Amino acid sequence: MSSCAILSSTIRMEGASVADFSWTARSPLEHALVAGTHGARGVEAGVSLTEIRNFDLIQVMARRGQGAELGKAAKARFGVAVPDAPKAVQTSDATLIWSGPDQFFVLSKGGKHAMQTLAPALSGSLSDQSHARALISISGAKARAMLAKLSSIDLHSDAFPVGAAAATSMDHTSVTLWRGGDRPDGQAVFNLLVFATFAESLWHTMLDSAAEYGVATGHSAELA
Amino acid sequence: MKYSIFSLARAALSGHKNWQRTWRDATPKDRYDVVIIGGGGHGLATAWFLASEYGIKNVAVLEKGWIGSGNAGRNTTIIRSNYGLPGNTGFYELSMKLWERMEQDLNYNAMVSQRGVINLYHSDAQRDAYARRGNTMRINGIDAELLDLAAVKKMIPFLNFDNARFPVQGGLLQRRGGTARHDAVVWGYAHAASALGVDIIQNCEVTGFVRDANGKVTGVETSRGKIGAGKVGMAVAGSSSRVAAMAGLRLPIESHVLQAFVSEAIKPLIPGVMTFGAGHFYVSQSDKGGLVFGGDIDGYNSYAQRGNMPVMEDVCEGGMALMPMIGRVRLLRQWGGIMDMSMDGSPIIDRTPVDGLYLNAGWCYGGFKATPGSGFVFAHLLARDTPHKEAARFRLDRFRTGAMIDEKGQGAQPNLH
Amino acid sequence: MRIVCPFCGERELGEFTYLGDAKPVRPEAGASEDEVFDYVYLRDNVAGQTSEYWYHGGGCRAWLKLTRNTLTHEISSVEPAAGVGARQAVK
Amino acid sequence: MTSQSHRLTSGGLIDRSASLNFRFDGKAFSGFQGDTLASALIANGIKLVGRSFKYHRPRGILTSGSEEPNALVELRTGARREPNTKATTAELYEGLEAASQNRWPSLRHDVMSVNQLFAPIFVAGFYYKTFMWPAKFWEAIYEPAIRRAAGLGRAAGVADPDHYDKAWAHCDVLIAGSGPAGLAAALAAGRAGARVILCEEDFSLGGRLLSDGGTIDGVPAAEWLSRTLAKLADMPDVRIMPRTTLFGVYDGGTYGAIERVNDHLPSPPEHQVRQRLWRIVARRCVVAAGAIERPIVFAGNDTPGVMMASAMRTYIARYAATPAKRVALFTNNEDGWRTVETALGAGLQIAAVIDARPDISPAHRSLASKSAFPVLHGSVTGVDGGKDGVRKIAVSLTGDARAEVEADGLAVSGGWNPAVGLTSYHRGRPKWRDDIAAFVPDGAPPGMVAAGAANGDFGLSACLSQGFAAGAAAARDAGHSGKAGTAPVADDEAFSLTPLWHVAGKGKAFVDYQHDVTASDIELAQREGFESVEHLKRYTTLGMATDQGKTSNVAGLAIMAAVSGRSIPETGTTIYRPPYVPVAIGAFAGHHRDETFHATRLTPSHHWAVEQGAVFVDTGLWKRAQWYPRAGEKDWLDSVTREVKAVRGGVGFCDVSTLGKIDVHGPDAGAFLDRVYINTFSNLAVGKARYGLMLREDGMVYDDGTTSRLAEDHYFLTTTTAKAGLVMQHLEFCRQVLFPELDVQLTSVSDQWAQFSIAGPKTRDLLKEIVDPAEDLSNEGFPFMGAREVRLRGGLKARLFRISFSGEMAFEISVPARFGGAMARNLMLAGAPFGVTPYGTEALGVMRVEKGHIAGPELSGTTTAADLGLGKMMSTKKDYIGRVMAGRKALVAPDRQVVVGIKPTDKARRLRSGAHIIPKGQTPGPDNDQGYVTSVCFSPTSDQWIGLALVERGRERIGEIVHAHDPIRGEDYDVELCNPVFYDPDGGRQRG
Repeated sequence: MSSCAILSSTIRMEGASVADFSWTARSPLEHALVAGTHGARGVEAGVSLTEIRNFDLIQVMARRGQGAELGKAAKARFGVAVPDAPKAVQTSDATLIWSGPDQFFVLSKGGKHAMQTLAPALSGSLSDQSHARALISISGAKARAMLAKLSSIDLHSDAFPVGAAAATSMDHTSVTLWRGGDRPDGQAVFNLLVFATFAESLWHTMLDSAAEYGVATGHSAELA
Repeated sequence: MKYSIFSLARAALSGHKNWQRTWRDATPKDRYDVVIIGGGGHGLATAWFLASEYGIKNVAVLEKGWIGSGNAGRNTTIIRSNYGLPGNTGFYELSMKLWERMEQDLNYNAMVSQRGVINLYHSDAQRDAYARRGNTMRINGIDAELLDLAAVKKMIPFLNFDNARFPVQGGLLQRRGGTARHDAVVWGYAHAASALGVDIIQNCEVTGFVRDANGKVTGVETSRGKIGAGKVGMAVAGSSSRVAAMAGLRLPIESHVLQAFVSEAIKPLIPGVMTFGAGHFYVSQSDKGGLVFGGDIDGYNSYAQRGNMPVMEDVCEGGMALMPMIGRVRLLRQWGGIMDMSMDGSPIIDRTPVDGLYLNAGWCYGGFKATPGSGFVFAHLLARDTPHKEAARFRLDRFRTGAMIDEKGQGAQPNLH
Repeated sequence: MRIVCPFCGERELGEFTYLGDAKPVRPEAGASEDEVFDYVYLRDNVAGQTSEYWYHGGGCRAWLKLTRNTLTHEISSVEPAAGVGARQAVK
Repeated sequence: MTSQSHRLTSGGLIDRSASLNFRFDGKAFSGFQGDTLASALIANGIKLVGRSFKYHRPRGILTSGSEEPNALVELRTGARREPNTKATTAELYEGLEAASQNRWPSLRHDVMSVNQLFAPIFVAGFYYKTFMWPAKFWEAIYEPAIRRAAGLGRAAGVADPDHYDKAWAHCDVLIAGSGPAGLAAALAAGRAGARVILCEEDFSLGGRLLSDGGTIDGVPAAEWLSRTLAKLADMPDVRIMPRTTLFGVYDGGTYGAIERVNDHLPSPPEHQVRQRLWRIVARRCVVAAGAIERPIVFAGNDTPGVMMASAMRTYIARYAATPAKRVALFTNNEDGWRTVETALGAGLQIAAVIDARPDISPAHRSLASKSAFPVLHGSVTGVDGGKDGVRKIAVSLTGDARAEVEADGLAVSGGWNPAVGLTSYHRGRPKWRDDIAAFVPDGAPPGMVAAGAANGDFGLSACLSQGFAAGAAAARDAGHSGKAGTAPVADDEAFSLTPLWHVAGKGKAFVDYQHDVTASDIELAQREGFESVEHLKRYTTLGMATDQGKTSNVAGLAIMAAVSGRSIPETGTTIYRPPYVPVAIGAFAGHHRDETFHATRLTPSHHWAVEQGAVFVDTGLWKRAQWYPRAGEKDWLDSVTREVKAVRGGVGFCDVSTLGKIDVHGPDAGAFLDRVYINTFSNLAVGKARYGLMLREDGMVYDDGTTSRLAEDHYFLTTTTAKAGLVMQHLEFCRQVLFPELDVQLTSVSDQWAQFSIAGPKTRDLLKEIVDPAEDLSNEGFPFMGAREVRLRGGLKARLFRISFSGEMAFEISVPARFGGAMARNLMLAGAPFGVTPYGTEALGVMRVEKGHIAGPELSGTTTAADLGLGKMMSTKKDYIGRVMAGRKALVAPDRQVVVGIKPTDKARRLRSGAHIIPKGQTPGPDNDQGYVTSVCFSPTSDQWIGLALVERGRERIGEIVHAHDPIRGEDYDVELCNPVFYDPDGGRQRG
């Protein structure tokens, strides 16, 4: 199920009582994310943090010894080969992100590749993770400097080119990190999936780490 | 030579030219009644108690390097008897009582300092666990107090009480706990044991066991030749598996590295010993002024005697979380000792399946405080061939029978104890 | 310490958790108490080259078998631990 | 205001346009940008800067770097006070305040210098021989006095107000030191295409080039330096980090470095840190950290005004500050003479050169005659002087002759020790080189080489060529094949030395200045058998001070070698330990302090609970709602009791999303669960849930939880909150390592689902308002232990489990996590007519104790399934983890402590966990300590306190009155052992 608000209906309660309630999805960062600029003033923000709020995220794992079959099915579905190494592959309407041996994530804009549509197409074990993660896009001239405070992996362009992905930890918190396409101004974009219940905590840590460079925050419904 | 302020003053007049060696520099004899492998605190204490309590003076202590070069010289010097399980509680209290008379026993100032040990708690569950442990101590006649937040604030006002991630709620205090000068413990036992006739033989590495036709151990092969022995006691924590392997034994022990740290010397800042209950950090301040602190083991098998960065960071994080006043105090030195981590976190003092070979091992990170008690009960075992009452549960076969002494409840995974 | 995860590449120690010796093999169903005792409790505790289990919990969640020297911490090989501790599979 | 009376009128690398005011011991001075505190003090004619540790002897500045043992100050004031700060590395800034330490009432008049009178007694290790009688006096009198006397500076004693952070960096070639060797290495590696990081502890780059000059590639060193720095700045993958000390090397090519980001400012600018800890991962490392000049041990060698020769020329050349007007030099080597040249160049007088070598070079001889100063072949045997510095120097000449030299400064050079710290941290032992009489690196960690002076090759030419070669080789080894070009060239210089460690003489001759260890202390240690260098160090405290023995260790062991009749290499060195320089503890912690010590996990309904005014409790990393206070409730117990009553009498809900949740997929999922649980799951019907218990392989209970079968090949497993991560790890171990033949996949879905427990007799009424009317929630349609997906009103899909922890009619409902807040709101809205009440973990705990369910305190890791009353769940028909070990003798013994209920015989009595159980009528002792109370609560249902306890043979003793003994809280009372299920023992309510 997409991580975005999809169900909002006012329903009429049975019996005498009448109540209005709706199923409004709330991002795990909704409380912490205050759009605007933070930290150092009088400089152009060196880091930009954007939360992406409308996505479907499905974890797909091959059955025992069925990695190749799953790969075939996925190729048929997405038109590209599933990454068999730590990489993120962009398809026309999804990103396939390696998450471990014989497993990957399907990330798509809300409603594109949801559990119900994907399950019949892929012969593996599928788990919906759309609500289990927050998705944050990180860019800016100082993005790497900020990430160096949180991540022990080498994010130099040679070591972590566009399309590189990592299942890793940041500040002791498990994350999935991958490098998306560069921004039009040539700057690198790092995308980060973090467990929803850790998201607020890591967000504050990122803000702290970025504060000296100046940081612009916001959210978007669009996948980069 | 008897040590005192008077002998010091006399010696001063002669420019300190007349002092004798603190212990005799012995050359190995052909045979001893008892050979102790390991010139650390435990081995030397065992020798001293054999000689002083059990009248067995034909004893050698074999040390592969210099005495005290293992964990005796590489720890955070804490003494306490705040254990919660039968088997441990009585033993560590026996040890504590021996600490309390050590200097008079040995005529050596080991700076035993009972400034108190407090374990802080941060949750109701932790408080209850400490209450249980404190009650065990009280039932065994050991001093213990459960302090509430107000009492802790009064006693150690410099902790972070205002904006802590895991606020301190109180603590379990043993006032008789404290520290001792680790090297002096080694030298003191060496000094006193040597005076009673024990041979302390340094730079003498054991390379094998001499066995008779029945498999009984009758001596040891060493880098300084063969030495016969009525009985052989191993007190080589950190290397127990390696030495036991020479006798064909496999032990329920893994070797892990535990780091410790000392800061630059500063004027008195911290009164006693404190342990953080929400992270891996414990600290005391040495008489010289350095903050002596440590935390968790590095977590993987190692004989390398040095630690890695993540644990150093973890320990300092605990320190800063507990008392952010140490932020500008500088860490001066880090070192690593090799721990005999046993499968239940408690020691083993027992005969082995090999006749004539006795084992004192598995001290985890708690060996220093056990030094006098360990020596006492190991001497008893070697002298009498039956376990001392207070060490009766430290059996080697307890893992086989299921009678583990598992204070932390972590089971057969040594790095979690 | 840095461990080269066969799946993820070189990673920092903090991403991994140590379990212990990878030599003992879990006895088959019906094994005696003595055999299981040996498996659960007794260790060679080698000073030198040893094989051991590590978990890449901060990464791909693979269990790995490392060959590592306990005297120098030098790691000479890292491979997936799949099936390393298994008794003969009953087919 | 003292003017800068000892500042040369020109020269030096200071910015004379930027005058800086500072205070030392309250007195105002000025210096310039580019000064250290030490150079500024020297420029102001200050010689006395500190007192020694034991004897409180007056001390001056000895060195110009991080090896300084004497000139330690308390820098800054208030919460930012930094004790033991080396004046020689503290960068001057406007408004700097520093104070001398370890003296009272003042530096000039220090009462504790009376200790010098007791010096005949205060020899090495004297404290081991006394203070033993009477025993009680140690803690009461002796020790406090010793503690007060010991220590150096005072820590602030209040929380550090500054921030720190930590960062990672990666490179091919890491270089320590920016002297000629380091720069040449950077140049070579950078040109070859390697990613380079160069760390320099100083704030200026250049190392000894800044003081010693020279000619490189035909241009003056200063010019070569600026050209080289410009070249390096043009290489995008070369990163130069000044004010950064490489302090340690760890496994796998990980290095620790400390960057003093803002220590050169009064306080860090907003949003910036004071210092940053770097973890640098490098393929190769070139140690070009130089060498440290070593003192010669002679009587009075600690008199203020005695200074290392290289330091003296650094102060003169780099800082244009003159430590003395009339300088004497005592040297045993060629290099010391440079100080004479520098001093002469600055217009200072040379009183004499005392050279211990039998002969000197013709160049120096002609310099002496040209400049008209005497060259004395001999040694310094004493220094006449005091607080205000050197006045006269006694010299013993070759033969029996003696001489006196009048001077106000004595430069000393005993040769150079390569900085072997970094190369020795993996327990590599440095090796002795006779030609330089020094230890040089050997056995360096993998990937590390030393170059230049750090390798024992002191000449400028050797530094450049070795550094360059090392940089080029390192780049090549790291896989970079670019052309490094050619090495910079300089004229070679001679270095000759006659070893001289100790000059016998009257008076204290210091080896370790800071710890007041003298040559005679070392002799005493040898006499008493402390001959091993490690014993020597521990007995005398040699080398254990804040300078880590950088100036003292080698001299100390040379003296030990001499008195014990061994050679220096036979005597050996102590083990070198990181960090290379002391590092602030705050830097190692970074931002992990205060509320950000650890991460915080928030439940999906967290912010809703905040709005409700919930009180939160820390459970692992989680913040959980503990109770929801309402106006008028006097304490937590009021709130919790109300919540329990509301549930038992109506309906309530609780966020239980913290439970670990794992999708178990695959055709062998059931078989897999059979092997990890003691009970069977393969026969669980789809749409059903079952309680499961896991053991560790040693037979003790590990974890419990409810697992449901959602499809033939899909189970949904839950764990306790505490063990969520560990159980996942354990299951992955079983799956990957032990049972690879099973086709099963595991995925943590803990964060995907917001899960709520809804409990109480009106649960179904409430659910009907939430769940789509088409769903059958009747007892028949959704029986106890049912589990399936349902549609909610509005179309949202949820998972519904009919399970109960409270003993009430209850369901757990899961919705995708982002609807967690909405679910809480909607439950409140829909439940309003039924008086729905949110409840927290306390009420949850009360109800589980009332129901006799086990939880954390009983799952202690030392209890068996049978201890917990769950022995019957242990299947005898299959193998599972822990089965065999659980059968060991002591684990099935009849006298084990097992879970029972307890209730006080006095109904008004409050129970407390942690009390021990003693048979009634007996005096408590180790032999009758039969168990302890694990969990207690006030049970609103029973209207009294009740609890669970682990008690020896407890189940056989139901009804027995025993004694609850709680001496640590001063409580003793009787309790009755009873059935642990206090509430609805038949379970009718949860099934109804």
